[in-house]
Amino acid sequence: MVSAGALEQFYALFEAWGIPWIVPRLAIMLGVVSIIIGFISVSAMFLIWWERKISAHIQARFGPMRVGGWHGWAQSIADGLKLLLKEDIIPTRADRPVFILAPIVVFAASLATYVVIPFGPGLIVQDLNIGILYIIAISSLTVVGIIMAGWGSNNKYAALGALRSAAQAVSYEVPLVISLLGPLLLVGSLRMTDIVEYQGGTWLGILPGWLIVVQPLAFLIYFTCAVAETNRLPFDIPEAESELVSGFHVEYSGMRFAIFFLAEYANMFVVCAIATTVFLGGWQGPLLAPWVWFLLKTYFLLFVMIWLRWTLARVRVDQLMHVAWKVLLPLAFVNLGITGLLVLVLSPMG
Amino acid sequence: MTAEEILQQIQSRFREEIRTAEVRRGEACVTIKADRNFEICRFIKEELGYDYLNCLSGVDWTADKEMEVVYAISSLKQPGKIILRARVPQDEPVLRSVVPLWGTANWHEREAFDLFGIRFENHPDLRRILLPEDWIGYPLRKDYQDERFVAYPWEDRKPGSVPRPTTA
Amino acid sequence: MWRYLREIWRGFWSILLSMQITLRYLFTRAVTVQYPEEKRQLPTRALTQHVLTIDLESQELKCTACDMCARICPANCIHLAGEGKGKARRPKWFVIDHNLCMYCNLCVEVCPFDAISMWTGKYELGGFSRTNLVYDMETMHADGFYPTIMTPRSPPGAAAKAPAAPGGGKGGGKG
Amino acid sequence: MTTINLHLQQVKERTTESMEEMWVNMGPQHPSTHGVLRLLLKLDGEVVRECIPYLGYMHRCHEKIGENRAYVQIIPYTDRLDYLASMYNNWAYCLACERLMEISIPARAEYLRVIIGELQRIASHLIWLGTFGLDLGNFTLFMWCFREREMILDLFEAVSGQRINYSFMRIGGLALDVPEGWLADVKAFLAWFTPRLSEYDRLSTDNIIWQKRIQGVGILKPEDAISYACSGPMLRGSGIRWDLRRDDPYGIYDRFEFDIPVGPNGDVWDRFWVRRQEMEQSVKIVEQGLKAIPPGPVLAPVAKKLRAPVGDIYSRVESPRGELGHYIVADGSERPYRYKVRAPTFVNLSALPVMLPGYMVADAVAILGSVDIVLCEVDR
Repeated sequence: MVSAGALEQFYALFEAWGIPWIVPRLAIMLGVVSIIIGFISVSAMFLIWWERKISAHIQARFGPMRVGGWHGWAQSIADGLKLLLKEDIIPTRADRPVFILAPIVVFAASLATYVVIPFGPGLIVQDLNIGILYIIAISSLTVVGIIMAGWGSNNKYAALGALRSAAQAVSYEVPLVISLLGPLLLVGSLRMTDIVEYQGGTWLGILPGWLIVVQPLAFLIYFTCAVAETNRLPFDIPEAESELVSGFHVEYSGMRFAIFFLAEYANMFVVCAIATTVFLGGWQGPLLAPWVWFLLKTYFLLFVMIWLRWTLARVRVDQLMHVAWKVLLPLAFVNLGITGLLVLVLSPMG
Repeated sequence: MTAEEILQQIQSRFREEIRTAEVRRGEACVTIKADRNFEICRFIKEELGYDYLNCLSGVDWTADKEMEVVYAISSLKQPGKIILRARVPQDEPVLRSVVPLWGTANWHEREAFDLFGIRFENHPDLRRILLPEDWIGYPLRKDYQDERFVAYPWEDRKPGSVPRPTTA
Repeated sequence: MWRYLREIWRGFWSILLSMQITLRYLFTRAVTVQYPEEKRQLPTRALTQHVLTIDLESQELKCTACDMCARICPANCIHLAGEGKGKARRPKWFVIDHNLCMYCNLCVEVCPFDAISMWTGKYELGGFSRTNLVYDMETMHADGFYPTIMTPRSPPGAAAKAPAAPGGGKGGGKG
Repeated sequence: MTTINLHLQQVKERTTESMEEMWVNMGPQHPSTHGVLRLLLKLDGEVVRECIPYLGYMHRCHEKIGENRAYVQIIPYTDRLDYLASMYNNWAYCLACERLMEISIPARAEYLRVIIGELQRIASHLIWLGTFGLDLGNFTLFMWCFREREMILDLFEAVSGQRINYSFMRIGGLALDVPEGWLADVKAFLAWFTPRLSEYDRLSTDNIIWQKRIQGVGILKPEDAISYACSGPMLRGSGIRWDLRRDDPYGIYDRFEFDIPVGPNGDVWDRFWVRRQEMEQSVKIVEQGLKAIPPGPVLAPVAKKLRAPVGDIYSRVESPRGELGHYIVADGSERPYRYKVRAPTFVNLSALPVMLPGYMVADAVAILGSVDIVLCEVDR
């Protein structure tokens, strides 16, 4: 978020005062983390409110209308406060350390991914040269937290949910990564800013230079996998309210539940941000500020996710596996193969 | 098969077991002795083809010191209904179960056992079904007594008697 | 192979169709009634709180304490006692325990003198204690005309006020 | 036996031992048991191996209450049996009493009973469709179905003054005639409702996830259906064209033209599709009823104190959930001597342990949903 030169000057200042080198770095880290947490909380609250309103209007009702006056905009804040104040219940026969750690692991995993999201030119915490790889690696940590929650709760429903989640995450990581490989082949870099800048031009002079234009199949596969990764309908079998009574977090209450909730919405934002970066041209767009474009595109994708959730029924476990291994994976491979061939054929000329 | 024909068939086969037999509202109503209820039911199901057990219900005839199990049997293929009653003594209410013939009898018989205390031999799983397992007594018997059960004051109420609620 | 691809396409297309209809609904009007601010208009026949109707001229209760309603009540929630003989017989006290009431309207139907009504439109009966729902003669005393089964429409004569007689049995809002 | 084979067998034994099957308690408080039903499921991973239902959490001994009430007074209690189809329960009970006491009811009352009963069937199927959508994870369908059901409830409220527990039928007819303009309202509702069905189809029937979830799941073979005396859409879903409205007509159903949809396979999809089509058929019946309804009284002159002649009767009607039977034994007094309700969902539910084994937990929810139980009626 701050240019490298300014940071060096900041560190040099502290060094001149004779303060150990760790202190300014910690201060910067803390600052960044609190900004990210602030952003996650605000965006998650907004998303929750937004989801409730959208679902309500899809179902011919109003949704929250009371708290805060205009269309219940403060409902999420009120709910968050309520969850903060609620009693934190830990079942007696739960595995206490695991039970307590689980939400933190889930949240930490989704928190860490925010580091490489390019909100705008320069608006990125750390522009790693392996940005995409980093995100994919970190976001699969979520499932560890979910399994911990399922195991630690000492509840059969939670265990079933956790096992389902593990199976789901393992299966959907594969087509997800392979679908991303197609665009990455075109770009030739794993760095987030490189990916966005690659999409600056136009295709054939009229279409925007977004990768979705040349990689629509990859986008669809990625988006499907992303919905599955975030455990949302139609792939919400780990929580499956009507079967497993909300699965792995059935025993959680109060703040710990809120953290799970927050992490879910934070994860949603991350996967949509990646989709925006890789397929929808990131911050690229005319007139408006880059970060506005980025948020607009991301929120449009989030809207589609919410819209999907309130349209579709839940799939079954075996169907979920079927979709992952027999539909998405072959298609992703086909897409990757065709893209690779084209790159191979066209690159000497271009 | 008309009700008269049904009656004739059953009577010709099980002359000894039948106590009364009549046709009412187009239904064959047969009262039998309880000791061969299973054979009669099997005859009705397999040979007469009435394979649909609508309802199985117990009745407590305290005045006669008897319990009754009423089978309402019909068929999805032919018209005609059979009301089959099997009477057992009240102090020893035991019958053969008809679960081997009709799966539906399972829960109906459990219900009759639960609420009337009629026991069905050969029943695969004769437990209480509606009441808790540790309930004492059979509530639908006419002589059932329970301090929680308040009889409805129908005949004996007089205007102004027993004002239960207090005024606000 | 062809079947496989067609199946995928069918799935994709059916999901798009479903999404199209939910999107259309996103922009339709909500049917919810925001209760404390807006109130639904109840039909005339809505069964609500009991009321003991009065003769509009003499302002006296029509009830003669004949005990018919108390006898028919399946929940046994009506209790009353009368005083006086013959035509002058009137209830001494009259208690309905609304905690038990099943809203079957049998007491109203059985009343030979048209003396009790449930078509009052008073449906906000909540209270903080169960005794709030035990009504005595004072709380049930009608303050004007209330429709009953025998006189379902409007008060005889314009002078009487009709506190709760919303018009016609309309089927409520649509769409 | 070679050493390797012996070893393999040991491994096999050990795995079957250690592959523990897990007993999971589904209910009494579970979002998909539609009330307080407790199912004990033996799970092998995700697959259900065995199912033991436990009932009675809502038991209030309806039959004992009935034995202590006069015939008229039982009517409000019948509402509380199947509270999603109260009108039909009223009708079934009143019809049993009328048959027992040999009362014939006026023509207008007959027509109104059919109109109201079929509207009730639509309402009941709507709520079933909605909650079934909820079981499968589709919340939107639930809300849409509720919206249309609310309109039917509005109609019923205009008639009886109540939204759920109507107590509207009486022995000998109806409590009241319908208010002015009500029949036109019904017509307007039908005009609004028919296009909505195709919207539900878009969201559910045509949707591939919906189809894949319920096709080929929870198969109930016709012989099992008969053995377990299943009725209503459960029986018709198993391919048996049996509907009491046609096969043992009561009221004036023999004057109406309607089809009886059946499903060939006996899976959840067939039960769903049967109910979905029955809504259309009910619309058809209501339309015919609206055309033919005569004016006149709605309540036959009956005695204030009803006494039934000594005898008994098993009377049955086709409620939205199946064969709703009333077995009444009369001893000549004002109260029934014995009063038994043959609840359709009680009987249909008894076939659940046959249908569940071999399917997954997610299917268990769908299968249970397809039985369309109302626990108040199951437990009585």
